[in-house]
Amino acid sequence: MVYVALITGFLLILMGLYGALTNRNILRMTVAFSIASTGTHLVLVAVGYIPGRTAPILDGAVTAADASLRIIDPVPQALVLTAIVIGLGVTALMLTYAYKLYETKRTLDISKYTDLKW
Amino acid sequence: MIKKFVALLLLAGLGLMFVGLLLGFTPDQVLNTTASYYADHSVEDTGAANIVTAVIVTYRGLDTLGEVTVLFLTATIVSLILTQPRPSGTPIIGVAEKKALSSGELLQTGTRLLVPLVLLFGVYVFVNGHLTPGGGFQGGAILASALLLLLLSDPTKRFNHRLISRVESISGILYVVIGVLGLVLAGGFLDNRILPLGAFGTLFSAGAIPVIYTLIGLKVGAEFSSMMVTLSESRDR
Amino acid sequence: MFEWMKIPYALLTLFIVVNYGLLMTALIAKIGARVGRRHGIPIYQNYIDLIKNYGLRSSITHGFMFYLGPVFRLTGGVGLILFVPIIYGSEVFSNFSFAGDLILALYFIFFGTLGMALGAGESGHPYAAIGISRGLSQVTMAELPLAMAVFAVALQYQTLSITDIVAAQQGGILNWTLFTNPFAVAAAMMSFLGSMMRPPFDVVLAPQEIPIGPPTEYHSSYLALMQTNRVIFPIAKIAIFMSLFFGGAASWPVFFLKVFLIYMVSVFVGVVFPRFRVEQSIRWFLIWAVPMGVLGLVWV
Amino acid sequence: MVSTLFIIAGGLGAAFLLGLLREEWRGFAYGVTLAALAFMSWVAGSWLWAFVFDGAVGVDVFTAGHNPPFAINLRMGLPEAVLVLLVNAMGLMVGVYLKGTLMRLGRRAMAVLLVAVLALCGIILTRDIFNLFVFIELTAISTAGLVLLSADARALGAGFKYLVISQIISILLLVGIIFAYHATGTLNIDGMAEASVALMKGGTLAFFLILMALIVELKPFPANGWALDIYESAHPAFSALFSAAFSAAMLFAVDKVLLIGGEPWPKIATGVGIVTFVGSNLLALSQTNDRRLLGYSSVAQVGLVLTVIGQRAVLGEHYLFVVGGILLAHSVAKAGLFWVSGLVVERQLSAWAVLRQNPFLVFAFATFMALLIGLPPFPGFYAKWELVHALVSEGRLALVVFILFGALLEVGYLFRWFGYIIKREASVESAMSKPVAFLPRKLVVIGVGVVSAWGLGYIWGALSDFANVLQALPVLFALSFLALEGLPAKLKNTLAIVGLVAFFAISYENYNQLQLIFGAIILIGGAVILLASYETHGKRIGFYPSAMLMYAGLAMLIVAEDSFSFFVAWEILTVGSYFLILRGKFSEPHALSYIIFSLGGAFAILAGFALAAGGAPRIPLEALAQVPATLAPWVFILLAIGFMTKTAAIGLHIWLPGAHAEAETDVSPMVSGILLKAGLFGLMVLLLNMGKTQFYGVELTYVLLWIGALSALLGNLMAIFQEDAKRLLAYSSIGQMGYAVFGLAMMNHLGWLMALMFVINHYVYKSMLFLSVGGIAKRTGTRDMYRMGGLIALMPLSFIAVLIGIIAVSGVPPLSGFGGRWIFYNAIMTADARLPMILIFLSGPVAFLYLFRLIHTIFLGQLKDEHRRLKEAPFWIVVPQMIYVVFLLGFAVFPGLALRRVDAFLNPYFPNGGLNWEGLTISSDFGYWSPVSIMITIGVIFATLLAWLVYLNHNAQKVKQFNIVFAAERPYRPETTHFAWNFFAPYRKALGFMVQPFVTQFWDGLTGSLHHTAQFTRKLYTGNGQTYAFHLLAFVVVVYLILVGGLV
Amino acid sequence: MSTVMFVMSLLLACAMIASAYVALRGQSLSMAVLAAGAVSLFASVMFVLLAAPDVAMTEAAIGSGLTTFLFFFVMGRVKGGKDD
Repeated sequence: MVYVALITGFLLILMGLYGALTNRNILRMTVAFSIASTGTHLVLVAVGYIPGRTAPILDGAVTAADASLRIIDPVPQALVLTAIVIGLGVTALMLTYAYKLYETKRTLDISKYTDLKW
Repeated sequence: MIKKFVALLLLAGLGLMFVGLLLGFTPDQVLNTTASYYADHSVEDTGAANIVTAVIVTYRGLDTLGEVTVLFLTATIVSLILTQPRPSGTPIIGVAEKKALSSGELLQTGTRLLVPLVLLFGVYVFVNGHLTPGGGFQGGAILASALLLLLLSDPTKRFNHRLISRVESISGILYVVIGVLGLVLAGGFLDNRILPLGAFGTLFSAGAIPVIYTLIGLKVGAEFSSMMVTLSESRDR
Repeated sequence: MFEWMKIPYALLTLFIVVNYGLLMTALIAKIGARVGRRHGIPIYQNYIDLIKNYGLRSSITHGFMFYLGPVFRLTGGVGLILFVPIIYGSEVFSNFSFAGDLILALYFIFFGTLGMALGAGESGHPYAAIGISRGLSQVTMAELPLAMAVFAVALQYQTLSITDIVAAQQGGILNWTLFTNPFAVAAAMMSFLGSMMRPPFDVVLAPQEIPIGPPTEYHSSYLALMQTNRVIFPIAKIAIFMSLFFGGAASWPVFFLKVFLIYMVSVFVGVVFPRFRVEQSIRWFLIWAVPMGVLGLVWV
Repeated sequence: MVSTLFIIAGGLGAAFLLGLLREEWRGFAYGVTLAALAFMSWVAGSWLWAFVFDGAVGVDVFTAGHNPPFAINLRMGLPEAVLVLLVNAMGLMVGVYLKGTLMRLGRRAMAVLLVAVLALCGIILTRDIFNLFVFIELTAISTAGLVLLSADARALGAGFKYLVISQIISILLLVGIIFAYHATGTLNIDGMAEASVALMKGGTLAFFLILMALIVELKPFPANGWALDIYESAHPAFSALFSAAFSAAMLFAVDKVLLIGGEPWPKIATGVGIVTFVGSNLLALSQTNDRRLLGYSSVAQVGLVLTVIGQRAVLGEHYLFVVGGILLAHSVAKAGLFWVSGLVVERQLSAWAVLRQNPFLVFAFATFMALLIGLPPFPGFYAKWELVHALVSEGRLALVVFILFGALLEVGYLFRWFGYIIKREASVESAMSKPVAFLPRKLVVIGVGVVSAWGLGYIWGALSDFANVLQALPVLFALSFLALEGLPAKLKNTLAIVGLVAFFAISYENYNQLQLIFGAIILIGGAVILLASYETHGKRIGFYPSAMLMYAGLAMLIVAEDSFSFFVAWEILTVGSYFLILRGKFSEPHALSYIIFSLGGAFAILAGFALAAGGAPRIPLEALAQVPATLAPWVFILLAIGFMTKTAAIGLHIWLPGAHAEAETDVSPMVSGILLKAGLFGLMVLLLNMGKTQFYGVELTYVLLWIGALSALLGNLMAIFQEDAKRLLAYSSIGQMGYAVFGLAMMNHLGWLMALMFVINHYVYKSMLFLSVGGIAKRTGTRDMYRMGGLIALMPLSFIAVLIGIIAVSGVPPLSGFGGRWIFYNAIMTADARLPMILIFLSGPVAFLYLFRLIHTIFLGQLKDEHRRLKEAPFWIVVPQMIYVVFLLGFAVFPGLALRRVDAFLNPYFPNGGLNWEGLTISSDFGYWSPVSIMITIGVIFATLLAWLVYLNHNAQKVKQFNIVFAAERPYRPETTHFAWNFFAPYRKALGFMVQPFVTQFWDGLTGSLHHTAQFTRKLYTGNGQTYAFHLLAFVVVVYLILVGGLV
Repeated sequence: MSTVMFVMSLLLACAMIASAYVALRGQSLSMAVLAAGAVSLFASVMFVLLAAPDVAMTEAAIGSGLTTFLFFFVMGRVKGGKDD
């Protein structure tokens, strides 16, 4: 299952990047990136997974004493949490940019925004 | 066509690296040092049942502070961009915008009913962050979705920006202050042991974690709301 | 080194050289005329010209440098003859050669040229400038083989002293540089042709310029000074060549003979060749004389 | 000390606080922002103070009350303190600079600025890899926000491109981090470094991804189009921050992370860095937009630092000194330049000419430029020295070559730009916007930049193992003129003369004979030339600091005892003379080629010294003799090339004619008469110590002999075809220096004596001729000789000077030039090589041609109508000429005064073949020469004949100008009668093939192809954000393939 | 570790990839955004399988919820969401 998640994650990253590289529409690029970052999250979580163990929450089933034998690695999860939030921030920013760009030239085609070059 | 081909070629290269990563990867069978330390010590260190929360709020508190800052920054920039006057000389978007859809009666009534519940649920999620899955971010997102509901039901509704930004700022400042208190009163910046750890597994336990998560929840909620509100109002300006 | 007696000796040298020069140039002109089946000038014609010109009074000058031009010119000629030991082995006729060696003589040649050119330049006459420009251009190229030849000779004898060079050539005609280093001598003689202002290298004095160039502006006593130089200067130059390449002269008769013969070389060549334009003569020197000089240098 | 965390907490707290404020309270918000930035700077500063003065040691700051690796920790050490202070101070300055914009945009913009600064601090401080990621994301997002401070609508596009890039970066980084964590079980950088042995195959790849992500943030060439777009369109104050602080922080991050990796990684950093450095500098060549150019330059500099970071192992304990020097210099300089760019309204480089309205800004620009390039006394200079020495000692020669080549490109475009500032016409529009642009607040910020630049220079000097350049007396004296700029020129001139003479007086004791000759020429000779400067009026801003800097360099050069001080002096004199040359009216392109050749030469010298040093930080110059035989020829070649750029040996000469000809009247003699001698001095030092050196069986002095001879011939040949009097003299200098090089290369006693005599003679007569011609040009308003004529009557003193000068140059007895020729002939008698002599033989008479032309076409011939009322050249220009005339006559009679000392000095080095000085006659092994006798003989003959002529012709009247007849008519217009143009036409027909501008064509072709490459390559940057994403991925993939292919 | 979970994860993976394909190649932009949201949603289920409930919640709330809405807000402003 770990491998399934990993491979899916990598595939999502590649698909997302492919979309970002080939779609000229700014919003579609943003969508593609959000898919790629979902893929990244999947990879991160999958790496921290240990087959057969449970979530790193102590309750009746998992006590503090045997936690280190029962739970999976909490660190990747913490990282992913941060990454998700940051990803949202960047996506929101890209969207705002898209809107603002559209306002200046009335197009979402990224190849039209080449006033700066060389 | 060439572009797609080149893209595929490059991604094949990247894929090669990923394959390399996969081939070199063997899932852990036991926790590594860091993780097992957390598993073994987080209860006595922090008193939080949810180890992920302990990691996020305490051990890697600085990350979380940064994360909150990211949202703060994004919200600020979004409103900075959208409230900025248009650069001179750029065409103004035409009047052809669609009229705001008026939502149905059902939705409006439903919203009125639902919003307090959603808000309450959000608060529940972040105050219990140290016990159960969820926490400030999830709770904050839920708070924001309450606002979203309001927005959907009445797109022309005006929100009190001052209130949102006050909530955001005050919780942000308090978060920093708590961090500094940790530095002064306890073992370091963002140390949660400025408050007693309390009885393990209860609401008022785990030191400052619930407080911090509450602040995060409020702040994140405010930031999400601010982002959405600015975006939704932008066209009217 | 210097004694006051040097001064009368020097004047004696000058006297001999001037008279010899006047007679020789007249003789050569006469020979040239006879070859051309003309009668030619009388042998004393140069004396008449010279005295006449010294006698003429002019009240004209074009300016400071114009005035000084002939003075420079003649200083160059007189100085050159005095810096060169004329008669080998003669204390009397070594004159002021103690002041410097071969290099002094070679560089002092330019002194008069420079002064003359400056003087003519100030006349304001455009053809004067053209003549100077051509002359200088040609001379620079003519100098090159000479310099190489001189260097070859100096290397050969390991000295820069003219007296020592002559001394090294004593004891038989085969000791002359002419035979010990023929290439250097050939190069030097080609150079000599170029510097004598005779055909084929006389474009400097081309007919267009002669009547209206420097001599026109320079007349009467100016011209007299220049005429004096014209008899001294070539002899002084030939004296150097003679010393370097043809064994020098141990007595006045040998001196007269060798100078005359060397001078005749340029006359003969002039009769045979047509006149070169300046760039042609430069190329001629580059193609013929310079390789000779190189060979001469390598030969040593 | 305050905890480091307060930097972050303070910044964040203030940023959050800003949200509480009312939108209208902008002034208050601004105050809070500045206070926060000041507080953060203070915290950083107090740490730095503690490290430097209280001997504090670095501390780890734990968070959350737990030890790393379980909780995030920060580290504060000396480098961190420096960088954090840099970042914060930069933030504060940018805050001040941006007041207008921030007040307009309100508290939100201020909050973004605060977060940006604290995020940078976080990047620097944190020791946790994921925390690093968070801060990098914060930086990226705040960048996207700050880009919008710009009024330029295009900034929006640039910001979006950056977001696209940062998305890809964060994906790479996250994947890398998680696999690295998986491999090592920790997120702590130091922990990962300890576990690096445990990095398995997957771990290596993970590390690769992390490193690539960080490196891509550093804008590696060619995956950096997005950054350039930001630089071009963002607000200059932000660009300052982006260039200075962002790069510094990211470089530090790379430095930290490289700890984790093992063997091949530093090589990758170096490889990427050097490609970036050279590539970006190359592309910058063809830029016309100022900010984009600065962008390219920033990228390039960061590449250089990255290169150095990769060479950490080589640099050892000097690592921080070198990398810090380059990085800080880059940061301050680039920030300063961006700030200045905020004052300029238009964007093309030539519009910067408006800076001339404010001399302080010109000074600021010069400071930043020097700082960036690494000229003394700035940190980059020391760093460059250490770096090259370290690299060479490890045999990384190719890297040195690339670094120096890139640096030379940088020199090219920066100095070209400076030339625009000084020389180009400021457009009317920009001039009108002056009151808006030159805000005092912004000037203060720029002033802070300038002060910190010099402060850094001082600090680095103090830190270096060498003498502090800023404590050298001559340099201080030169720099003190900067403070005196307000005084009138005449007063400053007096000070300068007194200073030069006084310095000679105090140094006199310590000079050996060789130094004495050069010292006298430089200091006393310089003072004599400065007499001519009394002619100028007003304040003459810029002249004295430059001139004195040149003299300072020269004075330091001749007393230099080790390679370092020699090189310092060399660069100082080069820079000073550049500023001096640039002052000429039309000298912009020539000054540029001068500085490029000179600094190129300087780099060759640097490499040569480094090669000779063999690992030592510097060597005494005498130690050049001990260079191992395998290296010796290379050292010889490099040093000789460096020195010959100054002597303008043929092939490296193309800068000289323009530079000397277009310089101001009193500058031409300085740069020709004095400056060129620096090259000769260098060659002397080289030859004295290294002597004959074989290179694959070729005797290098023999090669020098040929170069000298060719320079002599071709320089002279080119001189005769010039119409411009000063150009003629300039070409003549090439020829004269050729003679001197030739003399030195003969490597015998008399050859050296001749060269030294040339040093003296050339100084005297070239200074004299340049002054004379300069005075005439001043009066006639032209330097074209065919426009003059007949000036002898109007300017007799100038005429006498030229007459004496040309007699001396041509070597006609009785003046001192003859002495040179005489020694020359004696010298070549013992020299081995004969063929190059031929060229020298030819060049002597050729020299006569141009000299005659000089005097003829100016002074003789027909006076032009428009010149009839001219007066003699200005008094103060004539005075030094007359001094020279007297000196030349005296030197002609008593050459022994100077030459005997030199002769004696040379004896230890060349015991054979000296001269005998008996009585009045000087004799060698081959000939003899008696200057006094010659002078008297010629004088007597001359006087006698003159008296005779006067007797014969005493009442001669001067006739009217046109009292001549030619072609049967009386001329009436001087133009038609003055034969002067193309004077030596037949010569050109015959020998013109030798003066075809092959060399110029060669260098033109070279620069042209560089430009074409740049033009072509920069098309890579299409401006399309997607293309940039392609570049980025391609970059990563290519590096990966190189790595896998084992090429590293 | 049960086979059920494995099969479920496989199914989820297929669903995600299919959704991603739709998101990248779908005709309308709204479709693409919705599909991207679906990818996120499937991912959050996957997170539950991977014993990461915190992440699952976050991904569901933020990744598939808020992000999608943000997209729609902007698309509403920009040409009504049409492709060009």
